[in-house]
Amino acid sequence: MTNFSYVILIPLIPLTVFLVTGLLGMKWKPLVSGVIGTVGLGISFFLSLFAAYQYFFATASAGGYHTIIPVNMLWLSFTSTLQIHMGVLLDPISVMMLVVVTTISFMAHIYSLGYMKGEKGFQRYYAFLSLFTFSMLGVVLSTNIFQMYIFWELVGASSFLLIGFYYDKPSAVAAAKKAFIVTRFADLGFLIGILILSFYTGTFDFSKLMQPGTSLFAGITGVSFLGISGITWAMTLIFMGAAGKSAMFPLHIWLPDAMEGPTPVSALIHAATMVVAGVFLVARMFPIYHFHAPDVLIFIGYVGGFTSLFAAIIAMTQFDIKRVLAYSTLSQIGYMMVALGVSGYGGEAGLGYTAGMFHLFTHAMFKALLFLGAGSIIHTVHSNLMKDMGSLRKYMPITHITFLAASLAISGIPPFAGFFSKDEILTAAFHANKLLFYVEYITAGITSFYIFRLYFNIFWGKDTNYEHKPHESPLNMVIPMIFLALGATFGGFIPFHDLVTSNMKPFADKLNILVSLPSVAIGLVGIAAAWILYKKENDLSDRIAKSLGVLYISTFHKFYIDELYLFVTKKIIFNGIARPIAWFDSKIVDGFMIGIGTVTMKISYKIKGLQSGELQQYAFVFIAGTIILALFLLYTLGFH
Amino acid sequence: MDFKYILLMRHELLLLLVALIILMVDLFTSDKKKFRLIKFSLLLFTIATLVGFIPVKPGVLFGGAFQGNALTDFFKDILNVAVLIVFLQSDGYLKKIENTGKTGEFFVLIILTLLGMDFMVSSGDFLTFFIGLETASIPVAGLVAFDRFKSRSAEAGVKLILLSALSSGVLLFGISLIYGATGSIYFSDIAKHVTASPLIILGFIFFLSGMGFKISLVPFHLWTADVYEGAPINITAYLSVVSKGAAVFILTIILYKVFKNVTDLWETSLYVLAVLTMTVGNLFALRQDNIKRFLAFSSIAQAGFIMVGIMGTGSLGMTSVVYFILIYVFTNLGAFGVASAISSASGVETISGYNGLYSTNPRLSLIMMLALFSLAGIPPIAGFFGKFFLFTSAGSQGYFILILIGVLNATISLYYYLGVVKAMFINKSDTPIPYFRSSNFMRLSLLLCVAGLFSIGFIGGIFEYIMSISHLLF
Amino acid sequence: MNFLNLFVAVPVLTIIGILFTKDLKGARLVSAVGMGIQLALAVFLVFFYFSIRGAGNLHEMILTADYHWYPSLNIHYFIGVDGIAVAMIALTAIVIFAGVFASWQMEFLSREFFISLILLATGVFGFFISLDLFTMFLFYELAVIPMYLLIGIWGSGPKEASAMKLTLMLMGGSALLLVGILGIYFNSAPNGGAYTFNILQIAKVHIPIAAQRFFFPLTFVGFGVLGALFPLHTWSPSGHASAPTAVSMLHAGVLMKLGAYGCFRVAIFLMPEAATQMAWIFIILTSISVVYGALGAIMQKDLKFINAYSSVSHVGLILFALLMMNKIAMDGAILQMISHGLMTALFFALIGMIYGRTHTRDIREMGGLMKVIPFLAVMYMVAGFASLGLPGFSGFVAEMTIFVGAFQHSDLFHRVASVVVVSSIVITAVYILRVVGIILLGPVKNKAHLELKDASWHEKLSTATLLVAIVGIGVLPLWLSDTIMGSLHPIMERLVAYLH
Amino acid sequence: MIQGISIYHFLIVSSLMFFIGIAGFIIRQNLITILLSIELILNSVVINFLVFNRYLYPNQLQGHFFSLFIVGVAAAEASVAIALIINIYRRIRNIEADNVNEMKY
Repeated sequence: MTNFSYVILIPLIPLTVFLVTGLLGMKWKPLVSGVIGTVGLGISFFLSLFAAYQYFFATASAGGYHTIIPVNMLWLSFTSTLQIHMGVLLDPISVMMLVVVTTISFMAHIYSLGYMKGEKGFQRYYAFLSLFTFSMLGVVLSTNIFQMYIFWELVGASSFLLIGFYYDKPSAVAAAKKAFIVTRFADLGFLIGILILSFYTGTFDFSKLMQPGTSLFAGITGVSFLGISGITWAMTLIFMGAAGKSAMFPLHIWLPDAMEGPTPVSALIHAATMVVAGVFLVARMFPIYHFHAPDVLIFIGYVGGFTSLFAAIIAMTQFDIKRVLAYSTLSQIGYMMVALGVSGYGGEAGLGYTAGMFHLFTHAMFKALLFLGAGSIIHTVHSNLMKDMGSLRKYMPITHITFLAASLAISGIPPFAGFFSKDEILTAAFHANKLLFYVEYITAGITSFYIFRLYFNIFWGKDTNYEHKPHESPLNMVIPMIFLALGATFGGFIPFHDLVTSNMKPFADKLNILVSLPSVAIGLVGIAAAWILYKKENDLSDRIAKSLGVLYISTFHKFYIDELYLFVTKKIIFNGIARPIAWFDSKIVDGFMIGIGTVTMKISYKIKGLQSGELQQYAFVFIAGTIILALFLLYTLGFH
Repeated sequence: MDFKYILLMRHELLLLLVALIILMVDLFTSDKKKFRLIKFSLLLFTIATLVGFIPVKPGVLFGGAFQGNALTDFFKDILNVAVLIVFLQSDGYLKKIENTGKTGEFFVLIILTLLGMDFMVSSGDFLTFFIGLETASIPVAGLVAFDRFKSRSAEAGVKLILLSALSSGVLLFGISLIYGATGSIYFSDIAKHVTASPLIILGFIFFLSGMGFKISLVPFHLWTADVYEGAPINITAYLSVVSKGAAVFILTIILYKVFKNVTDLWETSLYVLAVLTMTVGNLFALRQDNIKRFLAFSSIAQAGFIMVGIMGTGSLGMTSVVYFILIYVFTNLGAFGVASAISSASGVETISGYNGLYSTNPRLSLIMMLALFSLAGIPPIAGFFGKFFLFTSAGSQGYFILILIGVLNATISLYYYLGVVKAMFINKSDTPIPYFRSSNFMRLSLLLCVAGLFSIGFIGGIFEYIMSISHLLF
Repeated sequence: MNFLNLFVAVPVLTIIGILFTKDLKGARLVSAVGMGIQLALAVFLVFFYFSIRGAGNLHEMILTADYHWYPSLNIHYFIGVDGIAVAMIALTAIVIFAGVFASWQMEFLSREFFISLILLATGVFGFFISLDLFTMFLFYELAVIPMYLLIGIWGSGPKEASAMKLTLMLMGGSALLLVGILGIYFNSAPNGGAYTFNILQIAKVHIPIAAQRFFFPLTFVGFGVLGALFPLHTWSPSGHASAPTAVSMLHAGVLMKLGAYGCFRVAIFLMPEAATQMAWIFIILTSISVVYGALGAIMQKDLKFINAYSSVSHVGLILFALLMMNKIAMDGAILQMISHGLMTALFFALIGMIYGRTHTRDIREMGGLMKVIPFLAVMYMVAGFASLGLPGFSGFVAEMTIFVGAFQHSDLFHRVASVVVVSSIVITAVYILRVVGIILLGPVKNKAHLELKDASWHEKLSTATLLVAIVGIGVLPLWLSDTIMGSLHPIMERLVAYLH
Repeated sequence: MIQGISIYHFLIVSSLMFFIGIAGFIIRQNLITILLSIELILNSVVINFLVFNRYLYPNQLQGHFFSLFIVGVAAAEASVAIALIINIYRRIRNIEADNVNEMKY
């Protein structure tokens, strides 16, 4: 058995970088921090690749892969079984995620050297990036659900920091806050789910929970609340956490706003890594879902399906290129959820699982690429809005080509990576759930439409009068894009069904022509529609939008979900609960306490007449007191 | 007849002697040299106090009319020390021109009342008790009216003597009923015959209201505030500590010894009185501005706490009461000492007048604060221990509701004690009392008080000693 | 001479030392040295504790010393510590050390200030080392009363009123407590023999259940007032708002824990049956505390008010956890005491420092401070994250332990209460981020703030000390948790024995 | 023991005196009259003591002696009280009880 202990270094290097640059960075030239961060992550990146190679190829055995836990330290112990460890767990999905995270992060690091050059807080930026990478790697490598929760929270916090990087911009601050609080709310569910699950099973450890045929779940399936079994509750709540991080409807509202962060951050966090953490979580717990809470799995599929369609529709109407990409991300993650939702366990039945992971991988490549491309454009144009762009293909050839590759990949056009993964998902859905299949099928068409709407609007169309003549981005920005373009183009040829499967045993997978041909077709239709509407400047799109009326407007306003949230938080929670409580506390509760004092004082003034200064009144009180006391005593002692 | 007489009554005889000597010397001292009399009297009294500490075997005199034992001796010592402190504090007052001529009277009257109290403390029958009580209270009226030319002082004197006479009458009426029911005025004989008959109940209530007058229990307390306010501040101090202490002590003895067969009777009545006293005392104290009136009501409330302590019968009750009085001496005299120093230096006797005192007279303010905290029962100052044991004593008989009322009252009392602290430390004043240096005697007395406040609680031996000597009585 | 006595002796000597100083410089130097020694002692005590436990000493309490004080009433000065007390002592030492440095520039009546402050600390230290109810009560009151002066003299805003309210409410609580203690005392020998105040001895007997039912609520509420138990928490917002920095630190950081510790050590430990029977009342109250405090914090405008309500919520969580009556939750409760002590002290220190610069605590008047005072702003943010229970900080460890413990009850009532309490983590995030967003981030609102200077060395030292402790516990909680668990063992054994 | 007059007669008289004294104290305005009322009270006590002694415990003298002392103390009290009343008279030129209320509340 190969010793994988060195894997622990992969997260620890970014942590070290974070601590060093965070504490000392201010004293250095900005670039030093950037270089340290990039080099550090480079090492992590290569270590990950090496680990992946070792895991998948060097130690592969005929019976599939095994879960390896090279490091596991006790961190906190509640009882002899209920313990939190900090460790490293290697299995196909974690190794795959390791590669994804370090790759994208490494690319983002290199890219940012150019993109963020000269920004105030350059060091801080790199420190945060390292922190984020560390946390994300922690999530990926967790050996138990609590460790995962810990890093899950850290991911949320570092995401908060990165979204709010431009902290003097109120909108960025608001977005960061929103992201944190919404995901925190979702994590509440996650936490409660963990607590319920761990109470009944008595453990946090994945390896124990995943053991086939384990009796740990006897207790939790036995109990029920409101007619729903304990395990269903727990797993639904855990999915709530996943839905929060992965921005599933209705917890998706934070993601579009999160685009306020620097673009490389969007690429890293909000396209490739953090947002898929939810998918990863579901995949991680997949056996539990499958064997103990199949209902929840179906629910997950529907949530994913709805989100993917819903987000894709919104994406068609947005004008901010990053927002379009953000909704596109939502939609694609929905795909992954659908894949997991429709998946079975083991062999062919587990196709959905493999497909979901596969799509996670390819999506990371092409979506990160899209974001980096967008960043490259924004860097040049200094605007996020489509109307400020046009005909950029002339000025930015490399960006153009890589962006096109990514667009084709997301549209599912062979032989680009997206085609393979999306095709597998559709196949899996086709076999398991026809409704979801059709939803996803339509979404695929919408996807290619909105992405090419974006593409044509940016790179074709009219030649806007630019203030500064646009130019291709510097080398350190272009190289990551090229690298990712290669991934987006050829990533689809990786044989995922041999590597990442639900039961860690490879199975044979073949292209289902019946599914793939229509899917390519609808992708092409979408592209064609976009070509017609946006290739040349015309008002066709506006006319269509007008004709749709309310439908268009509500889509443009993202179906007013944000407003609904705002109403609930501002009007109901803040003004309806918090403010009355503040009032209640200071006026009623505190008022009561003060009232005791006031009343005492009042009594004191009321009875002051007793001390009238009159000699004879004193005598009267004296005698009256005596007599009353005597009568009282005679009465109480029984002489009446 | 032997030497025993002299030794058992050494406190009383010495006081009588000192009083006579001072009276004589006073007669033959010209008005101009009267100020020397202060030091002379102090010296004599100190000697008398010190001699009082000599331990003597317990005994009984005059067929049981006079009882001397370790507890009474100890208590007389407490009274002596308290009076000594009062004397030390009176230095400034007596040195005022209008008072120097009366120096001798001041000492003689106080020492004679103390003599009465000593007899009262040692009494073994109601006659001795009554004579001691009257000896202790009639001259006090003179002392209260000491500032002859102040109408308030005169008013206080009249109020005191008339009401005191009334209360004596009532008290005597009670005693006469008890005599009628039991046929004896000796404590030990009465104890044997006491039953809860209506006559005894009536007699006891009349007796109790008479004593309640001396201790200022509500509703027999109304004279307190007026008399305290009108009297010269040192006399107020004397009244609030020594008179009250002695009365409490003998009341406790009588309750425990004479009425021990009818505990129901007196515990029920004291329960009511304690609750009333604490509550009403506190409620009145809340809005006082005159420091003497303020301390008057505070001392009423304190008397209520003592009543709570008395509820725990037996040696624990006795001990907690005596211990509390011991602490109360230092506490209250500390507070009165500061008030007296300020009064004689600047004439200010209001709490609002104390505003900003800390900025000019930090030490006095600190002592005042310590004394007030002690009254409020805040550790580690002695008052905390005193109050704690009073409550413990009541707890030993299971009076937890009473304790609850007591501690809640203590919390209310904290409000007004802190009010004075606030005036001195927090409030700002444009015209604070200017800095002054009080006389050496005053400083000595305050030093004694502070030392007592800090040490009594920590020296567990004091409490243990009282416990051991009161144990002998039961 | 027992080593623990030094924990009372050193502060007392420091106070005496300050008496001999002339001005601020001398006073603060003496205080810093004294509290530095105290901190060193505390650190030594921690190591000593581990070594003695490592050596196999399994006594419930170590370093015990018993001095007769009032033999006839069986009152002793009886001291000793277990792991929990050691942890609390270390917490106190850290907070008071930081507090001294946070008041480095206390110009007005500086000697008196430091004396009062250290007197307060004396009470706290004494409370944690004592194992005799009388001694405990004495130190408890000693710790409370200097608050009046500290707030009344050196406070701000409506200081007299808030100081009075705080003192009266706390002393009112201790009044109830006194009755409770006496009740325990007079029921400490149901089978005859001498009454005792000794906690360990009382723990061996079984107080009659009727007495427990009467005295448990008194004791619990008595201590609970200091633990800001709803609805007796109202001293907290105004009191904290008016108090000077170091006092808020010490009060929220340590003094409120006295209440919780007392609930644990006296009320629940000595009267377990009544505690179980009546737990439901207090579980409801503390659950309200937790959520209500957090919700109350959302719309506040004064930084200190926010933190005060936050303290209500967090300390409510401690009491809640104690009432769960199981080992995990109690472990969490004690972790939370320590954690919240450090966090809130850090918070109040920072608020004080910010206030010292901006002269306002109204969040509407501040903005973008991150730009002008980055060190303090970053610290504030870190404290905020710690407060909202981010992993890596002590708060997370404590809260999670509590939640895991709370979920060990599977009946509906406990479940609902637990879920309600858990939901506070979201509300906490809301109010913390709201403040952070308003005052630290965004553009600079007040042009005058552009001139502000960042932290000076003593401020850095003060905050860094606290932060190191917070992160230390947050990253490596096992040693602390295991220490507490070990010390909880005998307590739980007793509780379990009486519960069944 | 007086023939035909029972102890109750005496006790009724003394009680009446006692309460008349108290009523006088409370009702009469003149300070001297108030002092007289006190004397009534004390005398009622004296009667009590004497009667109890004579009727109930004829073979001892405690009551008699007690009453002697009461008479003595009453005299002392009266002298001091009168002195103080005179002092009041000098201050405010009358001895109405209603005028002696400068200090109150």
